[in-house]
Amino acid sequence: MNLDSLYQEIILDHYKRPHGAGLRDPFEAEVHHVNPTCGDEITLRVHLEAGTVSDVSYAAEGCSISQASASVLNDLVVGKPVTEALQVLDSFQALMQGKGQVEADEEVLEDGIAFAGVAQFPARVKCALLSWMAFKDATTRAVEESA
Amino acid sequence: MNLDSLYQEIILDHYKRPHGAGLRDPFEAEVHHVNPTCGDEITLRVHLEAGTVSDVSYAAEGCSISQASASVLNDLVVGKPVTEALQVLDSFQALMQGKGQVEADEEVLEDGIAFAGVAQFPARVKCALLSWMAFKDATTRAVEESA
Amino acid sequence: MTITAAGVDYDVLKVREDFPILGRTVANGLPLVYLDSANTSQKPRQVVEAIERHYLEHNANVARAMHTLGAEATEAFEGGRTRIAEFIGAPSRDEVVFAKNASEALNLVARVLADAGRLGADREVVITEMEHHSNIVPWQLATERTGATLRWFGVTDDGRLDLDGIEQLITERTAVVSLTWVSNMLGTVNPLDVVIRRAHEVGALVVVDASQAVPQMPVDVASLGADFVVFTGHKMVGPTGIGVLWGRYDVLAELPPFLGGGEMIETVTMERSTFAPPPARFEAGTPPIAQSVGLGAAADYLDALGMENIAAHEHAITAYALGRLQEIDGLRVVGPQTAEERGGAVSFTLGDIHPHDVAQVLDSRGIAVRAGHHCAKPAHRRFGVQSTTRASFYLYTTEAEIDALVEGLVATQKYFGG
Amino acid sequence: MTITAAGVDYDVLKVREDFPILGRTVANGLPLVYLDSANTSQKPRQVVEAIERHYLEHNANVARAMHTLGAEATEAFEGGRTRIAEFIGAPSRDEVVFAKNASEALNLVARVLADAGRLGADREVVITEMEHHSNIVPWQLATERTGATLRWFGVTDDGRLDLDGIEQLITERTAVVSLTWVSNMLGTVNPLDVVIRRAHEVGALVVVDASQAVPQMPVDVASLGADFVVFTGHKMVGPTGIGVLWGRYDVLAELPPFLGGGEMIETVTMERSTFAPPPARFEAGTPPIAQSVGLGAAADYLDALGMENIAAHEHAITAYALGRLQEIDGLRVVGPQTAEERGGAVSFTLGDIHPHDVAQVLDSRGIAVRAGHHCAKPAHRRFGVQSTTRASFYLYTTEAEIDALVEGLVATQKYFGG
Ligand SMILES: Cc1ncc(COP(=O)(O)O)c(C=O)c1O
Ligand SMILES: Cc1ncc(COP(=O)(O)O)c(C=O)c1O
Repeated sequence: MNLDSLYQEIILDHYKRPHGAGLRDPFEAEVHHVNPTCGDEITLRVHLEAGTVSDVSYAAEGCSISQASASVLNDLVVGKPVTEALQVLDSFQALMQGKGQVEADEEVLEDGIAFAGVAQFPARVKCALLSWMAFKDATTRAVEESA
Repeated sequence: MNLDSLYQEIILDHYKRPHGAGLRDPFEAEVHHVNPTCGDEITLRVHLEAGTVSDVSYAAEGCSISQASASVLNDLVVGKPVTEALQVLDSFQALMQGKGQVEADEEVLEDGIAFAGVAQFPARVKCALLSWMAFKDATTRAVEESA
Repeated sequence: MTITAAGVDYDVLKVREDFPILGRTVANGLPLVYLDSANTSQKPRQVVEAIERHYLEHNANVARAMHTLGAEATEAFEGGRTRIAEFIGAPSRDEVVFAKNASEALNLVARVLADAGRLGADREVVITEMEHHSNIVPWQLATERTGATLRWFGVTDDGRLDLDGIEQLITERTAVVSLTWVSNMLGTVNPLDVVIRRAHEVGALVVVDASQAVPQMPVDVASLGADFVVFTGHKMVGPTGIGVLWGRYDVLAELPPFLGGGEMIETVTMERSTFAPPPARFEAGTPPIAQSVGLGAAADYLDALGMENIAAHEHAITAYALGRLQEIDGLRVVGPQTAEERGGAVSFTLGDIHPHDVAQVLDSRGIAVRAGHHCAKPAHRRFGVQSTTRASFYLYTTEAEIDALVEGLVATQKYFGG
Repeated sequence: MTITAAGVDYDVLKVREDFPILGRTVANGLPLVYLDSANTSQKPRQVVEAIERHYLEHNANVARAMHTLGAEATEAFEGGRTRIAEFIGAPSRDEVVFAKNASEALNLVARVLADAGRLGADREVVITEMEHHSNIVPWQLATERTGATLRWFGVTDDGRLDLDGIEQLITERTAVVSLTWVSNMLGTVNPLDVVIRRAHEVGALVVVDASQAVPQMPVDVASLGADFVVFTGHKMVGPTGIGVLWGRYDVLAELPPFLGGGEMIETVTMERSTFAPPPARFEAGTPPIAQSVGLGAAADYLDALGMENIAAHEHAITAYALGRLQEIDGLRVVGPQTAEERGGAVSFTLGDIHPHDVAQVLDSRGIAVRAGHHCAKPAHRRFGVQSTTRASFYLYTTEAEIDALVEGLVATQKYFGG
């Protein structure tokens, strides 16, 4: 298991220059998630407009993988209809939990395919999923809110 | 470890015809002891007169070893001054807990020396000591009572 | 002896080769006849070697470690959980909580239900008169602390659960019904379906003590329908130091933690903590890592033999033993007299020879049985005895061993009678 | 490397031969450099073989069994207790209670003190900001249940217990003071004498979490003077699944049971039960039998090396590591900077490279360290960090391994810096 297969250039780029970082208004739901094992944390807000994810803003403290993953999340879901965003989430989650056996779909995951290598490092899968699980939680609440 | 070294003739005799069995008045202390492992029980009363053990009466439910031991206890302590009775108890206890390494003193223990073989059966030591521990407890209480 | 169930041969002599201890001699060179498996089972080489391999090749702490060894140890430990979930048909591996033994698992349930306020002064807990102390004392302690009332099913003269009056016993006031599946003393297999149906009718939770069931019969918790099922590693050819609490996820998810510390947290400040979801919430501190590995290997071992085959063997050997024991004059089996709805533990009295003395004579012949109350004092009292001798059988027990027991019992009568 | 203490040579390379796992390779063939012993220690062959032998030759349940195998198993299990009593200088073997780990032992004390009514609304419990979660959460849960107040010692900038104001912190209201002997994160060795003196002045009980102390230094509970001492098997070359609670007999004897069932009883009826004296009162269900055997073998192993020698080695290797680590630009040790009054766990930050990333690069070089909060979130918060990387050493750690760590850290900086 090669280090570079984990720390892809794309991941390190997102880590150093995260997209959409910071907490912004307006938002319908804010959640705080923790990785209990290491203490990594994220506060994440979702703003929905007419069934579309119009913003995902966040303040995260964590390792390169978890930070880069939040940045990629922002890229992939902002501007998408909620249902489609949740499909992207399903694909990303399937890739992460696939133990390296799941083929990544570049059409859907774009930069997210750089995380394929993470699936081979079981201890890091949680890092990659932290922001995505927070997004799922926040979106569910936001949808309920508006229902 | 030979069965007959455990079940000495003397032990079986005491078991079949226990000395001093039954609960009698008067008494200064009555105790109820249980062997938690097997459920064997004894209710034992001590009657002291002028510093002497004048009666030890008991109702016991238990195996041959525990019943015979109560019978021998009765033989050995009734009629003796309390201090002397407690010395006999110490000798008997030392014999039982000596793992077969302690020499029995026939002068002191009389029929009690038949229990020497029990010391080699760790699971049975508690059986042999049940009535003696009850006697110790009851005597301590009786002495405190009269103090 | 060869038993055939579902068309598969069960070769007990071949099975015995996996258990080196069964080749041992005791009592001055006599072969060991181990008839105390309801107390603890023996361990096959496969289980012991899995534990050894884990310690010497993959040992690390779990969950917390980011390194290769930690990942291996975590996979091994969590693999044990997955294996046990499969073994008992749990809908989710997150429903499998590891405890140190069955007793802890039962106490866990009693404590957290009490802490959750489910056992208030107006509530009742129902158990049975045939329970192991480990399914009595936790409920006594819990109801005493909360002011709830403890009630219980009686036992019929032939050792069956007395279902008369079940509707008056299990009522709207009942918070929990906790009962054994297979009695460790009487051998009785209880009609769980009837009890679970009534309990769920009134909204009570059902806890099943499956300590004697999981080792002996195929178990599927999903179709059983109970809310909690408890069992213990050492009785199912697994290691000591591990027990299992299976709980329905939605029930577990609502309960507060049992013990605090280690990986059961979500976040901790000096002022307060929040807690992880099940199963982690109920597993404080470093878990039984090597023991989970061993328990997984035990499940593998049992499945390789086939639980159906094991159950068929247990049934056959119990039937044989009941038949042979009842040939002995003055021997009285306490519990069901036939092998129907019955597990492989047979308790009995032998005239008025005290069970200690019976066990001692048998031991001098290399035969290991248990003598005493078998942690079931109330069940003994129910039958007017203070203690019994218990012979119990498992997947390695042979008819020849039963024959040796019978001879030994006859010799015991001679020893104390003559 | 050879260390001499009390005139005895300590040959670490020879010691390593007892640990087969240390000869392993990881990460594509690199030799394992195991620097995570504060998390769990590796096991010598001697310990694993003792467990194996027990299962395959002497396995039976304890206390309850009258037969030869049962007597052997009981002797082996209780022998482990006696061995541990000796190892820690306990005045009586009846003061040694087996739990499943240190966390359970701490929870046991917190639960039974609460159940005994010792933690009422007007009472206080004092802990410290450097505790492991396992010595925080049980007291949070217990004080929350009883209405008592939780207070704590702070930590100074150099990672020492802040004793200023100890008289205002530990007062007549204090029921219990519970603190760690050696911090698993900072490495700090606490001045227990000062705390114990003050606590006993006001009649408070003292619980010492010795999880990181007993493995590393000679311990004599009799001269220590605390009321309870807790530690865990897996950190002292022993098995998982066993922890130890030592308690002063007179204190234990006054406390109610923790869990119910099994051999902790004196007598049981359906209505109520009475309980056995300590230690049995606190050990519900089948105990960790094989684990006690393994823990006894661990004590034998440690004593054969000599706890004085182990402590001297730990001190020397910690001093060496602190020196070499501080050569690295941007590395900040969190905790005491020198090896004085310090155990062998060194936590640090490396610039702003996240500890996960540090640990990952090290792992790719075969080096196992821990990254995260090490179950000590409040201590991390105290130092303004969310997580750290921790290297921890034990009786088999070599200077060459420290050198490998240092090289690995420099390489990590290059990997993320360039
Ligand atoms: C100081 C300290 N206390 C308590 C514990 C808990 O030990 P265990 O996980 O064995 O319960 C640990 C180790 O994790 C520790 O380092
Ligand atoms: C029916 C039953 N329940 C509970 C237990 C307790 O199991 P453990 O001692 O492993 O906690 C036993 C065995 O001793 C048992 O037979």
